[in-house]
Amino acid sequence: MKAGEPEEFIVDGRRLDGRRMDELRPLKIEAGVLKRADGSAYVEWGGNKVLAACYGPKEIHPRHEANPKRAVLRTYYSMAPFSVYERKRPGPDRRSMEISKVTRQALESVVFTHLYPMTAIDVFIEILQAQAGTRCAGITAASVALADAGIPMRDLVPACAAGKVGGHIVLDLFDVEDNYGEADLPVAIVPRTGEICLMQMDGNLTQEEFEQAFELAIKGCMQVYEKQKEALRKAYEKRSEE
Amino acid sequence: MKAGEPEEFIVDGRRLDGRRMDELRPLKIEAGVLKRADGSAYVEWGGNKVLAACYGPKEIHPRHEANPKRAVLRTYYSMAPFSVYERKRPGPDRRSMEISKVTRQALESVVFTHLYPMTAIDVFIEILQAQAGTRCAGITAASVALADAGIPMRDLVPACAAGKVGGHIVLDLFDVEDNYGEADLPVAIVPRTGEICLMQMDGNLTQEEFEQAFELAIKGCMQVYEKQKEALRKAYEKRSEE
Amino acid sequence: MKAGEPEEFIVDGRRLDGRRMDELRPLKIEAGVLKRADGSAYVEWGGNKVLAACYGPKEIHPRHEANPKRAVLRTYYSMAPFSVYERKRPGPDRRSMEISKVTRQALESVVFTHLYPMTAIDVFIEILQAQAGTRCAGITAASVALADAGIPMRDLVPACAAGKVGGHIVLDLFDVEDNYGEADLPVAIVPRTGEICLMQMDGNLTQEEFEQAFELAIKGCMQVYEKQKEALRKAYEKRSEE
Amino acid sequence: MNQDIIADIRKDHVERLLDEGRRVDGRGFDEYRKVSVEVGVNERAEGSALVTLGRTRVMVGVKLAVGMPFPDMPDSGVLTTNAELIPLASPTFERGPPDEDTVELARVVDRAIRESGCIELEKLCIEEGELVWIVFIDLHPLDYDGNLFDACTLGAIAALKNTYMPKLEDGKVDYKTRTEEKLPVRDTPVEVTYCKIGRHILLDPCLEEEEVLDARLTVGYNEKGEIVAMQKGGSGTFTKEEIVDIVRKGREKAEFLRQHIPG
Amino acid sequence: MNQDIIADIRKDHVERLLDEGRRVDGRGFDEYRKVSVEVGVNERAEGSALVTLGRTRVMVGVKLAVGMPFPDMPDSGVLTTNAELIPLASPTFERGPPDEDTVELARVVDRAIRESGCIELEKLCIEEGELVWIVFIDLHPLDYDGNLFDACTLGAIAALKNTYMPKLEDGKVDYKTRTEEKLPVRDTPVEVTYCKIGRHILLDPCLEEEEVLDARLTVGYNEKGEIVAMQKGGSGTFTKEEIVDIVRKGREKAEFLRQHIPG
Amino acid sequence: MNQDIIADIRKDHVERLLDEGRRVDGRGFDEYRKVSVEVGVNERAEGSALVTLGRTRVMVGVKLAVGMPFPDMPDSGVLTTNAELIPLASPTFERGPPDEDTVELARVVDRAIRESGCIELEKLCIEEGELVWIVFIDLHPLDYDGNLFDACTLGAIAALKNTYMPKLEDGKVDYKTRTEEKLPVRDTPVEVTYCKIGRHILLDPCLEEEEVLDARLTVGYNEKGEIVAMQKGGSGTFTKEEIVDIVRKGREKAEFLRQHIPG
Repeated sequence: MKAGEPEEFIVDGRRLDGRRMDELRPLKIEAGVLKRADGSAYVEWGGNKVLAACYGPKEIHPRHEANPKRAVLRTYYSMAPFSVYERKRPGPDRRSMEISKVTRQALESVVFTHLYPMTAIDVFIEILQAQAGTRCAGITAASVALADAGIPMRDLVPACAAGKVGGHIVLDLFDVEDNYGEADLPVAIVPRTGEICLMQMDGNLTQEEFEQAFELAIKGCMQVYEKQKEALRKAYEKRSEE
Repeated sequence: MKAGEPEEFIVDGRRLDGRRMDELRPLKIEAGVLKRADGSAYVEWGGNKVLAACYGPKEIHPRHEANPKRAVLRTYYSMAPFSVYERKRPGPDRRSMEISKVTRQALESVVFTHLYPMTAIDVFIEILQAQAGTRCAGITAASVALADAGIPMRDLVPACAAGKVGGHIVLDLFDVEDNYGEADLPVAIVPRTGEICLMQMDGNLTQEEFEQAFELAIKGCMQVYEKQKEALRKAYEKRSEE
Repeated sequence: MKAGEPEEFIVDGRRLDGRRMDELRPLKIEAGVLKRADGSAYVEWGGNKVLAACYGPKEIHPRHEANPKRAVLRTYYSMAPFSVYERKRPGPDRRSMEISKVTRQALESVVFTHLYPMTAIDVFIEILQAQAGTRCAGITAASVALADAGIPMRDLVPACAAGKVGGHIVLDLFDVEDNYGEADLPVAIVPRTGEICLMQMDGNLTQEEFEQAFELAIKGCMQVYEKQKEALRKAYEKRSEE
Repeated sequence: MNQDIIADIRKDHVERLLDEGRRVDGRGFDEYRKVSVEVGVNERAEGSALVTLGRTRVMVGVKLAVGMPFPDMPDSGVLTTNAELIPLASPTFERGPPDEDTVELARVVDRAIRESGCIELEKLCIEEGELVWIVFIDLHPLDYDGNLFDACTLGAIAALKNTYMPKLEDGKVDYKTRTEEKLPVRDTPVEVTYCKIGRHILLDPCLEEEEVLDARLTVGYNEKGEIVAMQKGGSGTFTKEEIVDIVRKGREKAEFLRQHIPG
Repeated sequence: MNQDIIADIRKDHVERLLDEGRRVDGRGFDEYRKVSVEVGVNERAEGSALVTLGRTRVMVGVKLAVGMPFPDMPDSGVLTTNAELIPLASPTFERGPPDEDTVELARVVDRAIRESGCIELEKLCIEEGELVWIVFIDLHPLDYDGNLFDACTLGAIAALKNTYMPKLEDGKVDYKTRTEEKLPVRDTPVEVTYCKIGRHILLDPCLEEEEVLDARLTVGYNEKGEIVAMQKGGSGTFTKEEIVDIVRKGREKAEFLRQHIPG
Repeated sequence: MNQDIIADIRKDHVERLLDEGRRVDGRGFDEYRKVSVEVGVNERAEGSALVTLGRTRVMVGVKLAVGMPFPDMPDSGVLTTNAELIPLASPTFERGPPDEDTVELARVVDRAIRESGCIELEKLCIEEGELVWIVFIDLHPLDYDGNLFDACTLGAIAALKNTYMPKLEDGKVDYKTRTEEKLPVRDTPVEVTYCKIGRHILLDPCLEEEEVLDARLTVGYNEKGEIVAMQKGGSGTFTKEEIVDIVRKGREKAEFLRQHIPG
């Protein structure tokens, strides 16, 4: 048993932070929060605080990275030094590099990149405060920032994890569950078609548990999707009023 | 009190190295000391030994850094590993980067960069031996090296610091005064017009002390200016003789 | 005496691994071992296991490195993390950089680079398992890989070291001899003309010892040369059969 | 090429307005943009602040760690100030190791904090010569519209004053448990930046002004109004009189900024 | 430009063949290429394996060292997985610090090894909180013809099962003396990769397929058939049903791979 | 392109002169340029030397520090040789991490110093296995006109012979207090470089020769005249006879260089 590990994850049918098995942490999404960026979004999701910004389509440097048939989508996931308990040294680490890659691939499945050949679309995700699930929060924020920048997409990309803790399949793990639980399964989807555009897993699941967690994560994504659309609607209304 | 801190800085009206309050350390400037560089200068200033070299105007790499309206001035301040008591690891550190930047900005105020569009002018400052005041010694050497290279300038740029030690405003701090004194105020000027092109300060000064130190530093710069001109005169005479 | 140093290097006229003074370690060379590379070779030489691959002539990036009069030959010597007793951190170290340079210069003396202006020829040497003499094994493999890629050369480049251990001049030092012996003298030659294209030495040799070791190393190279030619012959035959 | 021509046109525009007594955003020459400071905005940091200066927004986080003291200061805590100009905050910020501007920002903010002696570093010794507290100040601009110096220094001191000590157990930090004890802070340094465009001296340059300025002067003041840090920037120059004047009138602007720090 | 047009033509070609029920190399859709695993191939490594998967060849070396445990796991050994995509192995691999693909490979292989708990890390404590064994797994592709995930995971577990503990003396490792004791390994995780090209799902993509795939799914299984790791790749998507199906049928493919591990 | 054509023309010119028995700077084929060595030129370094070889100028600094010994040499000091080719010294030197030429220079100079055993490293043990002296030799060319190998090796040994031990207190170095004790040095290795241009063998190539040479051979000798280091450079070759001959006649040139070391 690792230091800090709880004895039980589920007490009286409730999780350690009081949620039900299939309940998301409180989620707040705001679009159009930054002035300089072409599009932006802020996500507060449980103890996660995440900013995403989109710049582009724009000229690409270095030039030889340009693609004559489509825009190059570049995504950078990064954690602020003060976003975690033990100060993180600035600069990309291996985990950030992997998350940047899977995030890019998830977003590529919805962005109409062929409309902007020879350009770059940059998406920056900054984790200001972390409490597990930052990659899902980041993807969720990123697709809102893209939409806020007016980048044509066939859909938004909501993301949400399910997992297994203390033998139970639960939705949207928070940090204690993530650190000491048995499995984590982040998923991102294209809601209109139900396609899966991001999927990772680590831990231990039987086939049955996997299928159950997978279903649950998809349901979580659909809830996130509603919040995304609402955020964009509000931003649009606010802009119209101005 | 830090280890090595002296009990008094001023004894019988003299500083710990025997100087008066408004007295420069011994200063020796020589121009045209290197064969490969287009222009060069060597400065011995108290315990500081500094070389500066100028290369250019020359082709610029990478090309996209070129400016169609003026030469790009690049300055690099660097300390030899054996220039300080505790061996310095090679390569730029944060302090060197800042000094390189303020040095460049100080020199940009006098160099006629618009005469050489699309080119680079590189200035390298190498601290061979340090005893406080190396940024001033470096700027002083750099503008002589530029002149020695024949780069058109509206004036030389002498630099000198004043500061406060043991409650007294003094000129040109040496290392003990710099390490344990109350304030250091390096200044560089354009002597013909009296303009200030570099100014930094750290420590603690009242308004009155600041104004007094500022005046003193400017006077120091004027003394340095005389030495600069003398060095260029000698280099010119020597070259004529050859 | 260093930890692990043997008391004697020569017992009953034999070396610690049973060899005579002028005897090579078992040497096996195979050409054409990799599918992706344009040419390749595998060398097992005593406890050394070395792969070499050649890619080219090919377009050169970045472009400004291209030479209008000849191909640019680039060589990279690298050690796998598990090739030595104490795990080597990935990435080039100073030793690898030096070996890459002398290897390149040795091969440049035989490759007809003027036939492929504006192109690059890349040679990669990977040490999978090391037991002293890896630079000689690497050069030996590299020139076979170049030939296997069909790069025109005026000759192959065999390499072999001689040295001094326990007062004796011996051929082809293995690790114990290399670590605790008195001198190591790696040599590479152009066999048809007898020219010397690589030569390094560290340790301590009198003029007489040097001349003796030098002669011995050249003889070793000639033995290596036979194995190189045989490997290419076999690869050619195998390819014809296919 | 176009970039440079546009820069000239912009500078002409800004300067012509100034000649008419107007700034691009309508402010007085001696006026700050709207300032607000919020503290305790980050649950993972021991101290934090979010500063808004017009449309410039900066988050500052203070983290505490333990480590070895410097050999020449064996009984003193260690202060480390770091800035990151993340490309999220501006199209002109680039990824990669800290560049000249990033380093200058961190060092100039550090200067005011350090030279004012506002952190009582001598109280941060845990075991002399062996273990002391290390104070990390991370400057993190989120939206860049000019004058990061003043915004970041303000954020840094606001965050420091809001910093709680984490629990220490057996020489290790338990970040999840925050004590009641605050980081000992005894002064409130701030920095005030003026710029010069043509013959005009302006307080608090916004981005549009920053991009065309000739020279810049940042001055740090402690609570007593003493000068603790200065940094001139830009390829242009100041006259002696301009500098003396800026240093004098900056003092009351410092007091103005200081009033925005909560608590 | 040509590169991109060629890519399209290639994709057309591969997909058209698949529509006719044929793969570029003639395999069945659900068939692995020829697999072979050789262990103990490197005398300097404590454990090693050479895996051949069609024309893909990978060497994996396991090295042991001693060092400090992680503070939150004071009585547990440490696992570190590293990949190098050396340019010897492919014209598309470049020198320099690890890129995204290298990092992903190392992390996805690490996931199966770590999450299956196959290494009994708790037995690798030498002195609690002070000294533990560090297990370095180095993934070293030598000839790249696609599907490094499966080849490297297979090589990693084969090498681990073949790893001998070196002698430990006074807290230092004597690498030249190997003990009889083996690294404690209690499970045999492997990874199975399917890809999607157009509407087709294919096992074990070769390079020609990898270059044109829409999406990729790698699933790691332990000996019991439980899922221990997953990673989706590619800019395309899967349907929910496709994923559930891949995860189901991958299980027997994992068993197939596992049978190739010697000993 | 022009660069390469100019290089050819230059080479023709240099070689034609040599065919007539003349070097570009008028020296004999077997003649060094003017050599001077000044020691004690740097007050911050424990040892230092300024070497002038024609128009090539090199500063070498020796710094001492304390640290851990290597595990396999627990009772021996540590030698570290480092070179920096700073762009101040030549338009062809570039900023950034050490390149191939920098590394080769440092390693070839190190070879003569290390293999001659000139520093009595065994006397530099402070506490076996715990604390030893580390000797840093920093090679710092200031003006580059060819043959850095000989100039730097000469500077290194001159600086070493001029190195004073700093005071040691409680395992820490007090750099401001220099003891009377000198670094124990028992030999005086130097390096001698010949180059080959066409069919000519020349001592001490100046820059104009270095830029067009076919091959280069550097040989290090100890005081007894034994060979302690060799390094061949350049894309051309030597005959066996040429090498043997260079090694023989270099010995007296080494003695010539050695006489320039003060003290």
